[in-house]
Amino acid sequence: MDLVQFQKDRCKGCELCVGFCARGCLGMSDELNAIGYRYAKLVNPEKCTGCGVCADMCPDTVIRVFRKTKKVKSHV
Amino acid sequence: MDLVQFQKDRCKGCELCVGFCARGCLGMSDELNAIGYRYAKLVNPEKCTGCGVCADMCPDTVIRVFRKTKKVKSHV
Amino acid sequence: MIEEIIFAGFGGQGILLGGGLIAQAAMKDGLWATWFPSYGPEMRGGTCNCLVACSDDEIGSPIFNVYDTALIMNLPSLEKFGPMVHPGGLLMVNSSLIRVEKPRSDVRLVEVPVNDLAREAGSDRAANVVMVGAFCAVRSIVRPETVADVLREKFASKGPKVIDLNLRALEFGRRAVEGVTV
Amino acid sequence: MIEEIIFAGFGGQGILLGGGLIAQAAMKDGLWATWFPSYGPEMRGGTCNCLVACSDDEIGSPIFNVYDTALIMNLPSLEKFGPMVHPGGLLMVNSSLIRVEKPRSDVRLVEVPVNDLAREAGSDRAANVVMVGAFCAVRSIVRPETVADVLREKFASKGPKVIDLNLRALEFGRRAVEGVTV
Amino acid sequence: MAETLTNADVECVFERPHALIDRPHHYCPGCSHGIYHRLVAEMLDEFGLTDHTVGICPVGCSVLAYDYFVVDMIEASHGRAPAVATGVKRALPDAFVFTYQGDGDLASIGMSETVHAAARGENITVFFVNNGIYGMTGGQMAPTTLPGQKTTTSPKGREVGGMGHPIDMCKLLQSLPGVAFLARVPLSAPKHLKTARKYMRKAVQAQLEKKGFAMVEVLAACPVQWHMEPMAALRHVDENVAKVFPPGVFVDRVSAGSEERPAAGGGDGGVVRTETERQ
Amino acid sequence: MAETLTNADVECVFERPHALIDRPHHYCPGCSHGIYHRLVAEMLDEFGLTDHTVGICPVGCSVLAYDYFVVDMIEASHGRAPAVATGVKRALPDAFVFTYQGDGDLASIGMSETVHAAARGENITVFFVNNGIYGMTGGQMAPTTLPGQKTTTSPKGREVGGMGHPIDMCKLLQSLPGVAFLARVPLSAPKHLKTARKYMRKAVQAQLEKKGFAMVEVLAACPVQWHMEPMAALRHVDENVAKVFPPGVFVDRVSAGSEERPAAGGGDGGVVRTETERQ
Amino acid sequence: MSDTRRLVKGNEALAIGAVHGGCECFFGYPITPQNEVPELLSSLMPAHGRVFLQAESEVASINMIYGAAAAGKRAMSSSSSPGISLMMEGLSYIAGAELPCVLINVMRGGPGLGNIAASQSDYFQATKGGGHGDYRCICLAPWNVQEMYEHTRIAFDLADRYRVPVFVLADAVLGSMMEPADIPEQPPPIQPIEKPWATVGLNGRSKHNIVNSLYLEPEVLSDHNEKLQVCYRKITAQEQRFDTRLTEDAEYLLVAYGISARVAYSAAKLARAEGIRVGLFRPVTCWPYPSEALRKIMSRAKGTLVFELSAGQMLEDARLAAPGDHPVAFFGKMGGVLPTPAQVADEIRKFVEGLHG
Amino acid sequence: MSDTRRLVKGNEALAIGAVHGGCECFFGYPITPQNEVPELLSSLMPAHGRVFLQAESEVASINMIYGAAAAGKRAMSSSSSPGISLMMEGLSYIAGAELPCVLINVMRGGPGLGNIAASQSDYFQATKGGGHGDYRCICLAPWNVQEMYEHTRIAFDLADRYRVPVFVLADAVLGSMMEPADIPEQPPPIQPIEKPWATVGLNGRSKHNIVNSLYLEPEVLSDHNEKLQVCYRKITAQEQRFDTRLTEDAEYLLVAYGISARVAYSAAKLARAEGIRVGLFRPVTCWPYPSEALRKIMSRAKGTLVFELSAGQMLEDARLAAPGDHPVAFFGKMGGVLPTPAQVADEIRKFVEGLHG
Ligand SMILES: Cc1ncc(C[n+]2csc(CCOP(=O)(O)OP(=O)(O)O)c2C)c(N)n1
Ligand SMILES: Cc1ncc(C[n+]2csc(CCOP(=O)(O)OP(=O)(O)O)c2C)c(N)n1
Ligand code: SF4
Ligand code: SF4
Ligand code: SF4
Ligand code: SF4
Ligand code: SF4
Ligand code: SF4
Ligand SMILES: [Mg+2]
Ligand SMILES: [Mg+2]
Repeated sequence: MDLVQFQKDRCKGCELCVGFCARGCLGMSDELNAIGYRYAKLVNPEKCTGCGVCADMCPDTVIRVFRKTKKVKSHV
Repeated sequence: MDLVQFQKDRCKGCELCVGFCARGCLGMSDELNAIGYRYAKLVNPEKCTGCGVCADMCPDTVIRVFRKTKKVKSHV
Repeated sequence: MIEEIIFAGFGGQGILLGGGLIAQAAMKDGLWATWFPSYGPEMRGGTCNCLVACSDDEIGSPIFNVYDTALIMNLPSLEKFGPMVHPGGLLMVNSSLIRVEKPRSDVRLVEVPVNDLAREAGSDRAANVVMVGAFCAVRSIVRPETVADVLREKFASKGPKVIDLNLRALEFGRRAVEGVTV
Repeated sequence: MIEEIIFAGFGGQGILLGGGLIAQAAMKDGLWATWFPSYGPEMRGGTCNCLVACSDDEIGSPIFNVYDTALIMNLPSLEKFGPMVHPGGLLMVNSSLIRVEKPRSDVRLVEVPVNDLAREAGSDRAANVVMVGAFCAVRSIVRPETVADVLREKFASKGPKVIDLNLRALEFGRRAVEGVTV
Repeated sequence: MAETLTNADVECVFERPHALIDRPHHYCPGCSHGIYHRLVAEMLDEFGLTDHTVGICPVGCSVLAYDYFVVDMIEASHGRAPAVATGVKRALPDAFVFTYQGDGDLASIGMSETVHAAARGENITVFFVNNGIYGMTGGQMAPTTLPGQKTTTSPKGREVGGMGHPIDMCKLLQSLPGVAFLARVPLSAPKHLKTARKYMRKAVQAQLEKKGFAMVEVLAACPVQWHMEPMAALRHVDENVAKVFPPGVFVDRVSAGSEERPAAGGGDGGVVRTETERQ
Repeated sequence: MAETLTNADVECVFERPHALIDRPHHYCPGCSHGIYHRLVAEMLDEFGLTDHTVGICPVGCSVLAYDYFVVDMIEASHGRAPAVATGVKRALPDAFVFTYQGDGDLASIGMSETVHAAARGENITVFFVNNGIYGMTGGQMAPTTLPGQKTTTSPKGREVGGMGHPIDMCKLLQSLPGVAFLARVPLSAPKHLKTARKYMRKAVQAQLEKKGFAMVEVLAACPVQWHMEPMAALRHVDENVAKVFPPGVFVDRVSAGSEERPAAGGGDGGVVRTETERQ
Repeated sequence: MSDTRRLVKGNEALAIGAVHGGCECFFGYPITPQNEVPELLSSLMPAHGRVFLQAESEVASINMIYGAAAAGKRAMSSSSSPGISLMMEGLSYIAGAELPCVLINVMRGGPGLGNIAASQSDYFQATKGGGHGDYRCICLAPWNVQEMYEHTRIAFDLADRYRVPVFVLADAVLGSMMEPADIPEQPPPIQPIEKPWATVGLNGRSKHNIVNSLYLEPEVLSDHNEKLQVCYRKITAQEQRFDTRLTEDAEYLLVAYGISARVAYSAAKLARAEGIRVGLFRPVTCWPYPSEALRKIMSRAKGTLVFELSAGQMLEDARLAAPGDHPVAFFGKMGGVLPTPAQVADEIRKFVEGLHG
Repeated sequence: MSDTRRLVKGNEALAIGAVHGGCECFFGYPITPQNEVPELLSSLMPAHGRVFLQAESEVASINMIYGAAAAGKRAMSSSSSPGISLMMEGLSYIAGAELPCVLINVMRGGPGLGNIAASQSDYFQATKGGGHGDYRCICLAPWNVQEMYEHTRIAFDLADRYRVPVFVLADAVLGSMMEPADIPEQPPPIQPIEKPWATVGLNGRSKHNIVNSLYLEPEVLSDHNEKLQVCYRKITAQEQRFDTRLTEDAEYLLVAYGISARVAYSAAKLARAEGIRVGLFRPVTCWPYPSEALRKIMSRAKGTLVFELSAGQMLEDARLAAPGDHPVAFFGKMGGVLPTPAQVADEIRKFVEGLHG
């Protein structure tokens, strides 16, 4: 599963998440979603720290962010 | 002529002029005037300095104040 | 039967209260009654009057401009309302303050020195009650005893001294017109 | 004669302007014309359409819900307005974006790849003008030359490049339906 | 010992300003409205404004103010005088436009119009009469009623928990850049009248200089609805009201020196030479 | 290199607060209303208020806010939310009552209701969205529009001489003793959202402690009516808007420490663990 | 006559009526001639543990009512003509949101600032909707102090029953006059009405309540309006109230409401003394207007004279009620002038002569 | 057809009409669906050296108008239903003070917030007085973009001539639609009307002017009201305007105004195509209502169907105009729904069948 998940068809393509992700994890699609917008997506998942900033700045609460549990982290 | 003149029938008997005359020149009548009030009048004309305070504090602009002209003053 | 009364004077003479006494007593005596106040544009001072109607039947308009009885407490009121008394009506004037210069021949004029009597009773301010007392005696619309009851209730909280003063004023008014026939 | 047209798509496709071109040209051609816009509650995005009526007589209601002609720029509009074309009416769809799955047999369907043609003419944004050009050619309500005049006036301030682009788009639209009989 | 003087021997040092029509006011005995009216009229005289002034009076005890000033007057609906004044001033930019408003009018129902006229820097002069009560309607609580003060709608005294603290309009408006002049003064003693005149001159000057919104708030007495004798009412203003509403200048963007009486010839008449001028 | 993780391996660090209904908003792309909505919902979750809250939304772009919060909601007429809130709060003293208002709503037509609710110290919490424009009606000038800013009714830019300076509501209300908490923050960056949450907690706490009127003004972007891209709009907030409307706390009479997240258990759900909490 | 009669001012009776009607929240702004209402309630309401708040304006008052009514409380304001005009937007919102509330208008002379004497020139505003949109308010018109009390008391029940605003349309004379009224110490118990729609906080409820008058889609707003109209038709069917005097044998009809009806009643008696058989029809509800009853009585009479303290407002409703060519004439007074019964009797005479001349 | 025809939005035509009518001061507050009016005027007015000010509210707007009108200027505001409701107190003051002004109401769906679609449910408010007191406003109801321009332009003349407020009662469709309208570049010259009563400063005049609606004495206020009524009667005699289509041989009548009249006109043609001889009567002034003309036409017809975008408001005026037992039926739509001509034609058919069934 992606650690940053989008409700794709609710994205309005404002690009705020993309702009605020300091690590450049996010990008915009070329296609339009169901409501006619290019949508945001995770393009560099490996860089993601799970900081939540993208989700916080999303006006449409499109994004959910997960982090590996400590257990998993230590295990990795 | 009086140096402090009242439009007697316009006086509402509020006594502010009396209260504010520092020299105690003014007093109230016993009779009522045409509009039903006891009215203010000059009772100690000789004490009056023509300072105008009574007139200034009168809410109904009942009072006119005169002073002797310099000429008259020097003459007296 | 309907009796339409104006009680008129200037602010501070207890006009509204005086009229209220009559209306209250009328109610107690089982009559219909209305009371309506009226004042000039001034906040203080100026003219003041109230209209009181008492009737043994439901009362229509509480406002009227011709009167069965006029209770007149000062000169401007006499000038304004004196001419509006019905022929055959009753005109009661406060002779402490007013001299009736040209009495109308077609109305019953009763002069009562209400300020003097009030002072005698204990306070100038009870002049209105003196007038009510006199009115009750001249026209038997409301019973003086009922007015006395009303006064007792009204001033219950003010203590017996005030009540006594007012009852005295009422009585002085009544007595002042003793023998005056209606 | 009255021709009642809906021009429908989503915000940003120049729908309102496209309808305005037709109305303006109709006026220039001496017809009566009305234009009425309608959008969803969204400030941006969402559906957008306008109703245009052209007639040789005074026009009653500028609002109608059955159409002689529907100029359809996107799929939701086809779904919503396609069924509301009069039997025998004209349905023109933007085949760059829409594939008509079940064409109605009782209306004239004309498919025009307006986005492709617009891009060819110089800009995607002129798709609305392509559609107008096609419409003029299929239905002789307003003359394409008049539309061209309108475009020249409208974009006069924007310079010859913009005008040329639009005239090209208009022409591409006209040509795309050459031979299509009404 | 009274001397016998004739007209020729005396000069008048105080009489009714020309701008104040010579007729009795309807105000109660000792009401401060009368004094403030006269001061406003003095300003109109001093600055020679009577010929091109439009005054706006509100609903409140001063509802009949239109009968008292010689200038053109408009009666405004309750609280809206600043909007009416805006309409007039925009229509007639060269007219001198003033409003005269009570505290219920200006600070309660008219709050929005007041704040916005100030915020817009509307070139008008507001004469504000704060007597802490609704005089005209019979003594109800005003936004400026003091804590604990009994009124007909705060029969147990204003309880600030439920009814709020008194609103200090000068403090409220102080932050607005559109305000050119803002000051408060009690009308409770001759020396304060002197100050009032100073402020009022500034407030007139602000408009003449097109500097923006100007307001002079006076702490006024309403002896009748306060149930006090006039003298006691003025003492109450000094001792209690002025504590809650501290007098002073809150904003002054007007040219220096304009609190002085305008140069002779400015005035079109009216002998109003009070202490201030004569000392 | 993407690992394959399952639900069991991860914990959610950010998801929709429970108090925010799971449905799309009607707001334009990049509109700050969406962010502020979520923050409000977070507060309702955090403080466990959803069960006894009444929210009041205004006329403005957020007119449909009643569709977005799980709590009981009232749609108020334009500008009157504080009066409506007063009615609700007086009727239901134990309810948590908030308004959510735009700048046209709160600072233009609703000025009087705002000032008076503040002056009365009405125990309500106001979430104020200042985007410097009338969003809903198509981009007209607001009382908060910046000097020089072009809008559909100031086509040559706001000229402060005739149209007035922008109104700073925090500064305006600051002097009122009825105000318990008053602060302003831009919604233009993650760090500011952190601050916004702090302020909002205070503003909630003020009501819970019955301290009086509380308001948090956010500097918001309206990309559409500003004709800017969303990112550029937020930059504009930081670089220009925040200069005219300096952020900060203007009044704070709330108990210390209440800007922290309420103790666990206060919230009735919703995983909203943002930076603030996690660092 | 009852023991509980008191000599009381109309405005005071009205205030007591509010308390007895279960008014839980009062919001108002002072204005003559109704100041006794807030003044008395500023003591009575807190004494009963209820809410009294002097609002900063009438605009605020009506919106506070909107809030309190949304919260399920019996809420009321009182004002007079100019103040009521300021409430028109808020009132339309209240009606649109189907909230119950009670509004008192102690009418005074208009237009504009006018004066504080009795008038009936806000009839159109109260009955046809001074605000925007198709809404109606039940409108009760007391004619004596007793009804000032009763109407205000029952107004709360009516408002709650139908979820509509209810006007009590009084005037300066009724407000200021005193007369005996039968006002019990203990009010009759109130039948509380469930308000599951109220915004009081979820309190465990699963779906949130929304109080609202916005319906973006025309079809939906149309349905909402139709729902309102159904309610208004129901009220029209069930709540028409009127009073008649001397109508059994009446050849001519006087139609008047409120204070005018009292003058008219006296006038009718005067006219009868002159042999003119005139009766009085008094609408007690101005909306719903008692049209059916009036039409029935009119159809037995030769003509009708409408008397109002206005330029002719209720007149229109009387005309609309009139059968076929039934003549309806008008006598009005404006500006706070209350004519005497004799003047009205004169008008009756003239009208009757005109009919037969 | 003229050279000066432009394809223009109703709201824009209206704004130009204001400029051409000599509007000197505009004060307004944004509200949909009339925003093009202030938006356009925010450029046009300064360009013509006139006053444009966005007010802080509708309450402020109407009072700014009051001030500017008192100062002798042609002043106007524009709004839509809820905003107009907020102006009711101010409007009553303006009427009471005999000031001329122009008010635009681009009506939308109500009550309350309603929606922004076309409606005609503020007819009562505009014609019977939504404010307090006996006042009237001339009320013009355009039915096309041409009249949006014309009516606004002439409204200023009418206002000045009679010293009354004049409403232009439009709706969301008329405001937002475009159609060709004949709008000259140069407006016809304006005949200025002397305003010796205006408060502009004495400027040498010896008696001060007072703009006021306060008359403390009932008799004086009564006289003032009588003066207003005389003016209203004069307007009623001189300014009734209407339009008819297809009425010469009409057996049935449709009565409709504004946007409804356009639908009705199309419907009438449809009905005629089916053989129903129906004509259209269109009130152009809603007040004064063209009662005499309508009555005359009604008396030649078998029945009348009133069609409005409301629950039945203008209907009452049509009923009041109807002779004897002339049947007057009603078809209305609410909430912003504009029926199609076919739907209205259906109603005509049903009505006709009902008459004969
Ligand atoms: C819309 C409206 N609401 C209320 C009133 C009643 N009213 C007249 S004056 C007034 C308040 C007066 O108080 P203030 O402004 O302080 O003036 P003051 O009488 O104390 O000088 C009120 C409430 C009104 N005339 N109009
Ligand atoms: C009485 C009234 N006047 C005007 C309007 C029109 N109107 C709706 S929202 C609005 C202003 C919106 O601006 P703001 O409050 O700043 O909210 P935003 O849309 O910017 O979030 C206006 C003027 C209205 N609905 N009601
Ligand atoms: S959680 Fe942080 S790092 Fe990951 S995509 Fe979002 S903003 Fe970038
Ligand atoms: S911030 Fe949200 S709405 Fe905007 S692009 Fe990213 S996911 Fe989409
Ligand atoms: S002028 Fe001065 S001294 Fe003379 S009476 Fe007046 S106050 Fe007293
Ligand atoms: S101050 Fe004026 S009104 Fe008062 S008592 Fe003196 S003279 Fe009379
Ligand atoms: S009530 Fe008060 S403010 Fe009004 S006139 Fe009397 S004293 Fe002055
Ligand atoms: S118009 Fe502006 S405030 Fe309104 S939703 Fe769009 S971006 Fe947000
Ligand atoms: Mg005051
Ligand atoms: Mg905004």
